[in-house]
Amino acid sequence: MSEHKHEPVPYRTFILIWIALLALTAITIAVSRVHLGPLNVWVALGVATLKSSLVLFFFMHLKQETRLFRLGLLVLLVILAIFIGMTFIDTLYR
Amino acid sequence: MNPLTNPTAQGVDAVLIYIFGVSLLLLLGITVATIYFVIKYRRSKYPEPTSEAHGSLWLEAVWTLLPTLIVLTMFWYGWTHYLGLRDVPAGAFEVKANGRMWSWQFQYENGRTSNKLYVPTGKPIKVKLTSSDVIHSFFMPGFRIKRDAVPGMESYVWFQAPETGSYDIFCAEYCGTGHADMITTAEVLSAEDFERWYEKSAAATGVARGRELLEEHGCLGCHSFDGSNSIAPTFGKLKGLEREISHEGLEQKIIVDAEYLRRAIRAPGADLVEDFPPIMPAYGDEISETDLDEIINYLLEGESKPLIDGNKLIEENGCLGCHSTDGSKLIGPSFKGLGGRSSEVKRDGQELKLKVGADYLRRAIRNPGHEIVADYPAIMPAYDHLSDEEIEAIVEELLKK
Amino acid sequence: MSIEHRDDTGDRFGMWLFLYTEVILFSGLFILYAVSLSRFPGDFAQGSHQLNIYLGSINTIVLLTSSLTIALAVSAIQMNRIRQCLTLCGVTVVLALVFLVNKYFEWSAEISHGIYPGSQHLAEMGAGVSAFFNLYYFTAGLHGLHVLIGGSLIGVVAVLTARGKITSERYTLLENSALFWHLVDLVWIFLFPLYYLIL
Amino acid sequence: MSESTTYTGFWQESPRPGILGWLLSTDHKRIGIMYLCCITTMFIVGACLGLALRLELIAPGVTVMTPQTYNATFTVHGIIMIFMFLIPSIPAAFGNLLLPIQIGARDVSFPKLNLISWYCYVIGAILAMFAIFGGGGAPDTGWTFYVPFSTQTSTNVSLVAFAAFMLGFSSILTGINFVTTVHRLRCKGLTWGRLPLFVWTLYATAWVQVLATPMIGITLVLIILERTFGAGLFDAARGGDPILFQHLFWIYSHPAVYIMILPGMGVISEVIPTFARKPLFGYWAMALSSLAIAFAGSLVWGHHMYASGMSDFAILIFSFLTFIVAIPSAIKVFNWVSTLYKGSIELAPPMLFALAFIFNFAIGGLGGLALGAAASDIHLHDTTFVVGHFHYVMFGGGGFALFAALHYWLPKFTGRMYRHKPAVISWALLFVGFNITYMAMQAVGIMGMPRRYYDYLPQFHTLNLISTIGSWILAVGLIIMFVNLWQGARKGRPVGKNPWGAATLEWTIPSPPPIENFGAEDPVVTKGPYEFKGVVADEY
Ligand code: HEA
Ligand code: HEA
Ligand code: HEC
Ligand code: CUA
Ligand SMILES: [Cu+2]
Repeated sequence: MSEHKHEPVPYRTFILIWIALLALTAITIAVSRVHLGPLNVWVALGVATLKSSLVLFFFMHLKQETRLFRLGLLVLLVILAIFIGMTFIDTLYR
Repeated sequence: MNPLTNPTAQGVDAVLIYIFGVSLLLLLGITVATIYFVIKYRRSKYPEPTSEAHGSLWLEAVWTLLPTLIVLTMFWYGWTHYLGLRDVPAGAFEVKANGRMWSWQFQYENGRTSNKLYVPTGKPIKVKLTSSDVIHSFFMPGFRIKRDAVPGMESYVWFQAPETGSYDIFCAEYCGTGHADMITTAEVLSAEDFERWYEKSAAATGVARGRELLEEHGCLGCHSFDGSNSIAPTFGKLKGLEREISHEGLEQKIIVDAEYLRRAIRAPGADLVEDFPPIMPAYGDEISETDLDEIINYLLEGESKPLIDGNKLIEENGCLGCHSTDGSKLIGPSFKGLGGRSSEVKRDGQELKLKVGADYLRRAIRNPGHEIVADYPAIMPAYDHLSDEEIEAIVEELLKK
Repeated sequence: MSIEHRDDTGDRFGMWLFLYTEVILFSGLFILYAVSLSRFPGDFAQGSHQLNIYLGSINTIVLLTSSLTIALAVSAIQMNRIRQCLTLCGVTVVLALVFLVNKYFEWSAEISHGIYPGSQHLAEMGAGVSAFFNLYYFTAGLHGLHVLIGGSLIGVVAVLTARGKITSERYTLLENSALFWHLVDLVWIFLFPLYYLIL
Repeated sequence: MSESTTYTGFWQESPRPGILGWLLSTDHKRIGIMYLCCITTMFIVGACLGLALRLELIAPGVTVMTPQTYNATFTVHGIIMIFMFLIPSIPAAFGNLLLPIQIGARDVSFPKLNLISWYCYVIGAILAMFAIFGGGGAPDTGWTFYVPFSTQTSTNVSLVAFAAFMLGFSSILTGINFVTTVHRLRCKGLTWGRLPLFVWTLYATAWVQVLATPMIGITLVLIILERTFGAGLFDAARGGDPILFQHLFWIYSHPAVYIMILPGMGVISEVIPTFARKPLFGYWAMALSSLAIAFAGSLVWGHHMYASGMSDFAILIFSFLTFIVAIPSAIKVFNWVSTLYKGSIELAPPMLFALAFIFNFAIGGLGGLALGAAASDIHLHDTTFVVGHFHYVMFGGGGFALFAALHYWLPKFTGRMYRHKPAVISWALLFVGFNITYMAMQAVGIMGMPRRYYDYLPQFHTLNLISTIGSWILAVGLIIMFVNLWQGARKGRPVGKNPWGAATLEWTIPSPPPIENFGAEDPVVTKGPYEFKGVVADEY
């Protein structure tokens, strides 16, 4: 049971991440004004994924945690993909 | 069960037999091995184990691969035969089946509707399924087909009956109180019989139009004529009845009349009969104005002759195959002069003489084995699938003969 | 009891597991959303037009900022800057309230237009639009509930910090509440484009 | 042994005296015992309802209850048996009792959360009882809550859905606790390769609890919202889709069946080596197949929907994956049987139940194959064959595993041994009664009798009658078993540390275990869980 203590993250890093998040928000709003058809949704989701990884890895300290935490997240994402994907196997081909 | 010479049942049965067969072998193998080991290596004989094996890669590989192969064959076999259930042969005869609480209504291409599914032999039949309230499921065990009828969606099943006969249709998706009573039959007729039935106009069936409409629209799934109020108020003696209803939450008393009945059918939510749940669907376009008048008229006035045609039932149920109406002795006693006749019967091994009356006839149809008429074999089937009303109608006719 | 066991990593791991369950909880609604979107793309765009993009964007900024402040609060406690930590927690709670007030105005405006689950107006706008707004209300409602819970949690943690129960030696509770708050933010990061920006 | 007759371990040692010492206890053993009591109560209630169902089906037509009562009865029977009995049974009761001890820990990672989880369970159970017996109409939707029926019926569906939500929450908290505990609190020397199989299966189960249960949570919440607001989430006319509800429901409820069976498989994997005195055959295959079942189990939910109107392509995929899940189960069965080979086998009561488990589970699981194949499922779906299938796996599997666990570990936790002869008699009655009841049920299902029918056509009568008679034999067996266990726990002969000669950690500490399990010194593990060399059984 090894104790794993985090170094405090400097304020500066967090503020930079915050600025990046705001910038991405601006981008996603701007892109949504351009008509790209179904691509709009994918762009929006892509940006959202980018934003959420910033939050996960920095704000939520995932970067500092052990491998176990990242493995857990991976399991979650795989399961999530299965749940959504396999539902579409039905609805798309009905 | 019915003889299985129809294509859908043959396909499904092949899969069932394959899977059950392989399963039985596997089960047998496992059970025999277990029992053998348990007896052979019992502790009284072997106080210590004679092996310390932790495993064997080779064996593990075998019993990973073996089941994999077995299940893959099962999967493939099951899937290909499933496709057979989905591919409707060309030129199929189409019927619509609408499920609702708690009856099926079948609609044919010429507009004819019925509660039983009438189809010709030898022709593929495509049944298109819809539902007007909750999910039901159209299940014909004799043909191994089943499919849900989902509100807002259309699906289908197909089957083909090589022989005439009557086949059960169940509702297999739970749909409320009357789920188990959502049973009907598919009547497979010869091509000529079917043609005759198909062309016959609805009026010629001998049943009042109003009554027929009530059946077709499934009203009798919830309402009865016999005074029982289990799910919905009974239709017995509606005319002039005083009703406590709640109208927009307010309770009031009204007298049942045509105006009220019209509202109760078109907009059942507006006036709710006390103590009943608000589950009755609103009937809009599917009942035309004229039909509605027929229904209301029937509900208020009823009809003078028996609701059900006893003679027709006697014919339909094959009674005349064994009984004559002209006094001649066939397999069973003749119907002629039945009412008031006295008859020698054997009950519980004891012989007695009794007078034929309604009570006796009811027993004789429901439970023929109970009393056997002297000199006749105990072969009459029990007609316990007939409803009370039907039995009554038959008895009434028999007593007249 | 006798020997106290302490396992901060374990506590954090437990919290992450809990967050996974939250993600799955929301994913149920996202599945419904995704299927409906693929079925009625046009109607969804039409529904999305009727949402107020300004209020939505403001709320996005509010939540992102609150995520920053609570992250900073964790750094502050690690560096034993209790006062700063308390201020940052306070700001986070205030931002949570701002979010909710904002949402309140947004919803009242929509409801006054006759748009709410089961309304007559919705039914007239057609199946796809109905589906859009039903999902919008239920998803945003569930998210709002989480904002409420997260905000309260941070309030409680701030009180504990002020009382000296949470220190630079022992701050897992603050860290875990912060994790919960970030999850609330994460959900919104997806919710916002999916409901406000589909055009 | 004279001290051990008065020694009572965690039953007496407690920071708080009396009933509060239980209700506020964070000791995993006390919580486990509290779970066990609740679960047994729920089982008895549910079982009596099951008996009533069989009584109604003794003959066609209405026999002992009205159609509406029948519908409510099977709904309540299913809800109780699944959410209140089988899902928490082995994980929450025996998992709590044993998991920390088997990994050499003092308690679970979050003892307080553990107690909260128990309270969630109790609140959920009380709410459910209230919804069922508190007037207003017991729910009549079936345990599957299919829309649109469940949003239309006027019975207490919302309340029971909320109750199930609470029960799900309880299950989630237990899952979080167990995953963390297994990762963080294993004692020195207890590597992953030395974990008892029971721990492995609990670990796999806990992941399923964490990742699948929230889905039923949101599904139930949607039913409640739909019933309150009437928004039309699943109404086709308003953009909804009733089949989508079935997806959400089964996304949880199929993995849930593995929550029910995996820990049971773990129990069997403990019992069989002990009574064969031989290491479990294929340890890693057994451990990994548990994880494989847990993972693959989340891929196959669509096999409940072949007849629902789902796309044919989805049926192809789901049917294929369903067969894939059967493989790890098959591996387990083969490994259990080969553990017996060249062992030294003692047919003690736990072993008898374990062997019965293998037989019943094999029948149930092989029946599952007939359901997994698309063509045959079309015929068998929603017939009593399905009912037979899941009683075979849930009762014949999960239930019998629980009975094995009771006979195996109760002496550990009560410090007393039940009588063996009545135990064997009850086992025989249960085994025979069980197979009569459900074999007949499966047969009548193959003939085509739909499930959830209070009434049936005459051709189904004989088999239903046989099934009902079987259920009475079953009832007698159950009563004998419970009475025997109860008497054993109260006044049976005291047992020592290790009556069965087993090799896992719980058998190295006194019976019943003391409050912090291992005293001042944490244990150090130096060998695998099934190395019986040098382990001596205490006399009992
Ligand atoms: C403990 C619970 C449990 C378990 C473990 C299982 C296990 C399995 N189940 Fe079952 N199932 C239920 C509980 C369970 N089920 C419930 C509750 C329902 C109904 C819900 C409802 O509608 O109310 C249901 C319904 C159900 C259906 C839907 C039926 C329908 O409604 O149409 C299907 C279809 O595929 C299915 C399949 C399977 C399969 C393939 C397995 C497999 O995991 C089985 C694997 C096991 C074996 C294969 C046997 C052991 C191995 C051998 C003997 C070795 C030899 C084997 C091979 C060579 C393969 N189950
Ligand atoms: C763990 C799960 C579990 C268990 C153990 C059981 C146990 C039993 N079930 Fe259960 N059953 C389900 C889970 C379970 N069931 C589920 C999920 C459904 C589906 C519901 C739905 O469709 O929605 C179902 C449905 C179901 C049906 C189908 C209803 C229908 O579709 O029409 C039937 C019918 O016979 C039935 C019967 C029984 C019987 C006879 C038992 C017997 O094994 C019970 C044996 C017990 C006894 C006979 C009583 C013994 C008495 C005591 C222990 C009292 C002792 C008391 C003292 C000493 C004080 N069950
Ligand atoms: C799903 C069940 C169901 C079906 C199908 C159904 N009804 Fe009803 N019906 C009810 C219930 C429940 C009530 C009592 C509550 C109410 O007034 O709405 C009722 C009430 C009525 C009443 C008022 C009776 C009285 O005693 O005041 C009439 C008339 C009626 N139904 C006619 C019909 C007709 C005609 C049909 C078919 C075209 C039909 N119903 C189909 C359930 C049903
Ligand atoms: Cu209709 Cu069941
Ligand atoms: Cu399943």
